[in-house]
Amino acid sequence: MDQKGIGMTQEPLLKARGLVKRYGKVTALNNCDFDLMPGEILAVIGDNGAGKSSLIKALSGAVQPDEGEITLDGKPVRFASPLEARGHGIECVYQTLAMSPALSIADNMFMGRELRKPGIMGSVFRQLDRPAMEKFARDKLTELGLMTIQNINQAVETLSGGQRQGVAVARAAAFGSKVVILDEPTAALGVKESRRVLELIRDVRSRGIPIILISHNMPHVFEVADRIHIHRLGRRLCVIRPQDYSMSDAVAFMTGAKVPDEVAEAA
Amino acid sequence: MDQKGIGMTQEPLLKARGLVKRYGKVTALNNCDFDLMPGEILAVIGDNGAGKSSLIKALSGAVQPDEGEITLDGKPVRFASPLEARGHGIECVYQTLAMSPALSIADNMFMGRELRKPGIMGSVFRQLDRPAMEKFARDKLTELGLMTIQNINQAVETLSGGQRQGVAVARAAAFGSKVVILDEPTAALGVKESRRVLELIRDVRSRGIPIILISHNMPHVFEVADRIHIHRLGRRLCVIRPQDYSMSDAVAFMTGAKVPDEVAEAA
Amino acid sequence: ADSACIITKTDTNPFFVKMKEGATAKAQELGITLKSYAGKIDGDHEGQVAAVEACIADGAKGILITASDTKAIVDSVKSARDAGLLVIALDTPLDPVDAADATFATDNFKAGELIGQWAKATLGDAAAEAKIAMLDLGISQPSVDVLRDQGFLQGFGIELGDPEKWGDETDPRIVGHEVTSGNEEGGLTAMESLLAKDPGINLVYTINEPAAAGAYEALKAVGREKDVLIVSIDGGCPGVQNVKDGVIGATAQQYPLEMAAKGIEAIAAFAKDGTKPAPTEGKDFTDTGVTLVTDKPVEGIESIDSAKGAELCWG
Amino acid sequence: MSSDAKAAVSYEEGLKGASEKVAEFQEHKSALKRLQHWLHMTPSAVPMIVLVVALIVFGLLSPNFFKAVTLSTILQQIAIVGILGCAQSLVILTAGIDLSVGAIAVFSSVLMGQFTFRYGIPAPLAIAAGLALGTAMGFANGWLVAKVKLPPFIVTLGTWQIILAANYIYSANETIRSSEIAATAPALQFWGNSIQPGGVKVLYAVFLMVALVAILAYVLRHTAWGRHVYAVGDDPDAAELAGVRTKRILIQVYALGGLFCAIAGWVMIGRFGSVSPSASTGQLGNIQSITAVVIGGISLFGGRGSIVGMFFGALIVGVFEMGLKMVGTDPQWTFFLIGMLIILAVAVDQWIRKASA
Amino acid sequence: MSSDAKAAVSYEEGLKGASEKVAEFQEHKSALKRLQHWLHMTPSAVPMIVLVVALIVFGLLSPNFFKAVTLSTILQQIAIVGILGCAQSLVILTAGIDLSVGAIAVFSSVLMGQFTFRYGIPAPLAIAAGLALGTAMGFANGWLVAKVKLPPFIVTLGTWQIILAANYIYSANETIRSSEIAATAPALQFWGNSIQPGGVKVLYAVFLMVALVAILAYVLRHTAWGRHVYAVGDDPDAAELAGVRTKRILIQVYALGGLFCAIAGWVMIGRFGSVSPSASTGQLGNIQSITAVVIGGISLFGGRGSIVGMFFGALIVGVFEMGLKMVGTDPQWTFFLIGMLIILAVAVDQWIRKASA
Ligand SMILES: Nc1ncnc2c1ncn2[C@@H]1O[C@H](COP(=O)(O)OP(=O)(O)OP(=O)(O)O)[C@@H](O)[C@H]1O
Ligand SMILES: Nc1ncnc2c1ncn2[C@@H]1O[C@H](COP(=O)(O)OP(=O)(O)OP(=O)(O)O)[C@@H](O)[C@H]1O
Ligand SMILES: O[C@@H]1[C@H](O)[C@H](O)CO[C@H]1O
Ligand SMILES: [Mg+2]
Ligand SMILES: [Mg+2]
Repeated sequence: MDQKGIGMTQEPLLKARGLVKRYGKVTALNNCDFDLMPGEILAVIGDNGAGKSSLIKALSGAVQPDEGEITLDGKPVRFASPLEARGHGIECVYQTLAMSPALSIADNMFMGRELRKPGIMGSVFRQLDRPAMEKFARDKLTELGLMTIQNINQAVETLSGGQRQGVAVARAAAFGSKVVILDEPTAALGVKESRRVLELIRDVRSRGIPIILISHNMPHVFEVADRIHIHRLGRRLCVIRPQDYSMSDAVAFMTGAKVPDEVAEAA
Repeated sequence: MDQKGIGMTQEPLLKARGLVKRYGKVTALNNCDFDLMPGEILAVIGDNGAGKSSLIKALSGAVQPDEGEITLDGKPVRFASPLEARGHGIECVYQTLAMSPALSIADNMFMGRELRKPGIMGSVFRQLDRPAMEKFARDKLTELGLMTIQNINQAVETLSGGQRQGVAVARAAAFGSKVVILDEPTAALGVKESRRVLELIRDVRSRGIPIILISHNMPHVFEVADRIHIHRLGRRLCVIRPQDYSMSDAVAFMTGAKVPDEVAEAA
Repeated sequence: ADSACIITKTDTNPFFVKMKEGATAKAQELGITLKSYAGKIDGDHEGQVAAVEACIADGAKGILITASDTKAIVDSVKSARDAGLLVIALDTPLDPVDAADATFATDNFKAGELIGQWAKATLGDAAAEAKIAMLDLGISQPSVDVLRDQGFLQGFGIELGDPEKWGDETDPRIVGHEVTSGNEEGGLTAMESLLAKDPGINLVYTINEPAAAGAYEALKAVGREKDVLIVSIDGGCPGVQNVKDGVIGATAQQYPLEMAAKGIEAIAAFAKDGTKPAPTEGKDFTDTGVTLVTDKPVEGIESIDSAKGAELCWG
Repeated sequence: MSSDAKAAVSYEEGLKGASEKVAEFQEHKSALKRLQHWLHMTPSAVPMIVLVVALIVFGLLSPNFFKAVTLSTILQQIAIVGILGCAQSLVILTAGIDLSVGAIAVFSSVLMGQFTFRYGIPAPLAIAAGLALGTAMGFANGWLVAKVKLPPFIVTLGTWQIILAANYIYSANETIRSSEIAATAPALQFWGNSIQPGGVKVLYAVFLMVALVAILAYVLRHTAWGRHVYAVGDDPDAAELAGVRTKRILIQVYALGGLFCAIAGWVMIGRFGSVSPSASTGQLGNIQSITAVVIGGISLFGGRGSIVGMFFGALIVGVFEMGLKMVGTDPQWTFFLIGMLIILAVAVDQWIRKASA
Repeated sequence: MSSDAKAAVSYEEGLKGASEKVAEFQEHKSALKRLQHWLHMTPSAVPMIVLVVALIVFGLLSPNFFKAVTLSTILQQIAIVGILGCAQSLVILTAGIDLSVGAIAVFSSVLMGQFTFRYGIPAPLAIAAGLALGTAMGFANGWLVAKVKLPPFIVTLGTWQIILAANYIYSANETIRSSEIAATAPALQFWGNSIQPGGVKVLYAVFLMVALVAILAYVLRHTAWGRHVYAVGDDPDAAELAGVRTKRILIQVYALGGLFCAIAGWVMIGRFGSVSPSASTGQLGNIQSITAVVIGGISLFGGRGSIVGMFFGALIVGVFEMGLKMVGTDPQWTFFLIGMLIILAVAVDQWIRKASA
């Protein structure tokens, strides 16, 4: 298990084996495996309800799996909460976003990592540096091409669906350190904004940080992913490289229209 | 104004002129026009925050515009609530879905139009016909290809993002009568499920009911739309036919990269 | 016209309602404007302080007060007197008594003692193995509650623990103390509970007559209303009627209308020429008296019958 | 369809032959799993378990506890709270709260009594008038909540004070004595009658409470109206958008709540014998009913829980109070321990749910 | 990148030259618009307006009302509710509720008094101990809410009873007299001192209340901790996912609330002179503070509102009560009218917001 010696790319950074998660009568994860290699963009695709969100929730501590184990950097981990996972450098944009509706964009972006004023106003009176936080927020949103946000002090609940998603993605990208997980980050985004998110994903990878990207957008997936994890009926069906298969194949695998060779053999 | 005599296709079924909606400092609709012709599929596209959702909320009574007027079938209307709009046959799937999280799928599909048991159990004791409602719900979801829903009595809050969206779309399509409005109905859907929604949209049109479709998915829009309303900065920039322009043009218009000819002339 | 205030503990208890009515009638007769205040619940000391402050700010000539907290109110009373108001304690003496300019009150300990003695005499030999239910007012144990309870126990010949509180007695004859809020509902549930604990109860002390009526309903429900003795305090007209009907064996009657009328007269006199009332000879307050009302008088304890009690009753 | 659009979705070719089966997985049918599932699906199960445990504990502590008369006394002591709890449950299911329940009950009982004795109206008519006026008070609450859009807490905090004050003013704080009522208007005391199977007295009021709980449980579970009540409490905006007449439902819920309170007022006369404007229910009825509702597992945020749970909640409180008294706890300590037990009951609920999640 | 993926997004060509300007629109700067905007952005504006109207009305109705002494009396009457309101506001901002505030205040004051007089501890030490114990009671509430995940209503309903009963039991219902305190432990009465500019007495307690409101307003608005309090009340799951230590914040909020209550207990000694375990704040403090909070425009669902609004809310109630007393209204009519005015105040708030939306 001394993966440090073997070299970066051999051993998965984040690995899961035999994950099971049941909700009452519903089986969301059915003995699911998972591997994320250092520095890669790993796409996760699958039907609605296949268990993709459940998988990344289990990885990021938002739910506790009933069975199975997870290792990070080769060491077994068990996150009791998303905060613990964050403590280990795992930053996640959930499908349901996780923002405080009544608070402003800047408040939300900096939640838990606020900037304080310089000097004694900050150190003694602990006053927030609002102008700095607002400027940072505005810059990040501009990077994403969200030019329609007119008032940076708007409450998040007043943003359009896509604007809200943009804020969440900007937050994860800006602060992620070890693993960034994005659950359908472009679902509500426009053409321009989606494109910027893809660029952002590449940026993050170029900082050496691996990314898990869940998406239903096949062209996007095939464009940016290094490897594609195909999820079906609560488990990993297979992992493919975008070079080796067509989008049509991938769609056939995930909907059960075709069975990938390895799996067909194994069965 | 006697549009009945002139024939179906001449006069818009649903029309708006000069709509303005401001939220405090934010202008969401800036003197916006809108026309929906009988029996057509009208796509509405635009950047995030362009005001698309605000527009259809104004049309369906979910918000009251500050200025401007709306006519339905040539008669001026003012809907104080979505219920009033529904009374006029306008069925809408909102971007935020509008479901009761703790209630079951069937409860949600039939909310406000429940089926009662036959005989005195229904007429006197007003007992719900759960088996019938559950069967109907299961059928509609199967039509949409949502095969991963294992338990039809699941609370909606326990559904995956895409499953939830599927339920909302199935509801509107099943019960819509005069106009069906869909705000990004495929945003969270998988490849298979999105395809089914497009088919459903065509089905609805073939029943003679016009549809307003908001979407960021250009291929889908160009595939199904009869006309495309391009929204920019809170107003209608232009309306194009998919035959006349390329997707690339449409994207250029909505992001301000190009200005359509009519508008350039008018300006 | 001169104005005066009357501040009662609550104005939901008929006792205070009648007291207020008496004061209002007298004030009208003497041409005084009377404003009335009350605590929100029994024991609402803060509400009474706020009322005193309002009276001072409003320039009243005098205050009649039935204090919720006899020690704590002393400060407020002092500031009123410093501001030149005449302050008269009604029903409940302040602690110390001379904190008020005058006091027209019932001796609540004595009221309890009277019914205790009567109960003991009535039970005769059976008193030695009596089973007693104590239906008190509330768990905060306001002073009337303690005085009446302890007075009763003393009168009955039971050894008191700390006379400043009830519930610390060790005499096995006491089945238990329960609180009633001084109304029928509380009296009923308290009695039900004590009966469940010991169905053999044969003597019931009650803080006031509504609680007694509730206790009677509970006894009636188990068919024991005839062989259990209920004693109470107040002497309101419904209570006296209940003595006549045999619901209550004996009650100690007090005289709120008289307290109120005397209080208003004193304020009128003070407003006219600054004279202050003098206390009853030999006492540090004007005792408006308490009388035992029963249709089964016993030797050695002075009492009146229910017919006479009905003439004197207060509403 | 434009040709580039067609090209862009060419990968959908892969859909041909996609599976059409609804996903299924083997279930592990161990007894424990099934117990857990049942606990999950039955919101009233946990309060029931707490209740049973409480009964056993007190049965062991006090020899007199497990007698029929004790248990029937507990039932009759919770009859009023149980009926108020029905009203409170309805309101809380819509994410509201009703602080005025006790006040409406007391004022209704006073109205019934005074109509009979002050104006000489025949008792059945006076009762009908009392029920109607109680409903009207509830309606006023509902109107303010639904139409003027005021927070329920504030509305009923206000009407609580208004109704209680009106009650004292109107009644002039006069009690109508039990014997008078028995003599001239026994209909007022109807629910105080009892049957005595095997010598154990069970009040009509107890049957009424059970019947009301059962009816309400049916209505909430099996009618459209009941589902709408849940939907309104769950997410009022969503319910409105989905076609529920949110305002109408709210008004109906509060008005029905008012009716239940007035019924409770009528039951109070039967139970206490007399009509007293200063009955403690006016002050404490709201807290008592809310306690029953919350111990019964109904969420104060609306939309979740069952009326049967409320019934067990009321029973739990009744059993605790009676049990502690029988064990011989001092009133101050009783108060103290009931505080502890309220917290404990809900903690146990929480713990079982967690263990079974 | 596979070539079909590239083809599928070829329409993105159209993005070249997309506009990079943040959208802007002309604003209509009419005075009315700006007033509306201000009302919208300032949650404490409406209670302030209601307050001013109330002042004017009572000034017209009662000649004695507009005297400095009356106004300073009102301020000193609301000092305790105002401080309890600070605690209540904090808790309600987290979507909780604290029914135990009054009980904590009374018990803390009793502890300070008894420590001094029963055990002979120097007053400043006794005060410190009382403050610490009040904080501990709040901490217990917070621990149960955050760690055991019990509903705040139930937790504080329980601790309310527990603390109040403990208070009576511990104190043996004994009041400590003002004169004794003044003689041996004047520090206990510190907040009852006053300055008298121009003969009008203003208690230290009033300054303390104002200072506490100001500090809390600053903390909530301008520190990270304050934003976290709002976030927890807004959507606790989202806050947790976003990196707020929700549990810690909750515990801190309740503990700080306990401290504020203990301070209120100390102020009670100053204001009333004596230490009384049966002070009605124990029973009524919760409803009074909640009333102030809600009239002040803080949402009971958490996450919205300002502490300054609570301050105006407390003042509104104080002005109504004093005003009605001076006009000479009967107590029951006063309760009746205060009930009306609670509803009216919030209705006006609602109406102004609607008109300006
Ligand atoms: N809290 C829950 N309780 C019960 N069932 C749940 C819960 N959460 C998820 N499920 C079920 O688990 C299955 C997997 O859900 P999940 O959200 O992981 O799907 P997904 O692959 O992310 O789908 P999508 O693409 O639509 O987001 C679904 O059938 C869903 O109904
Ligand atoms: N309640 C509100 N309060 C304030 N601003 C709002 C509110 N609702 C919408 N807005 C603003 O109005 C503008 C238009 O929003 P809208 O939701 O209509 O956009 P959209 O075109 O639907 O965007 P998307 O594609 O992201 O859904 C946005 O700038 C948004 O911030
Ligand atoms: O004397 C009065 C009455 O007896 C009342 O019943 C309770 O309060 C006391 O002070
Ligand atoms: Mg998902
Ligand atoms: Mg939108």
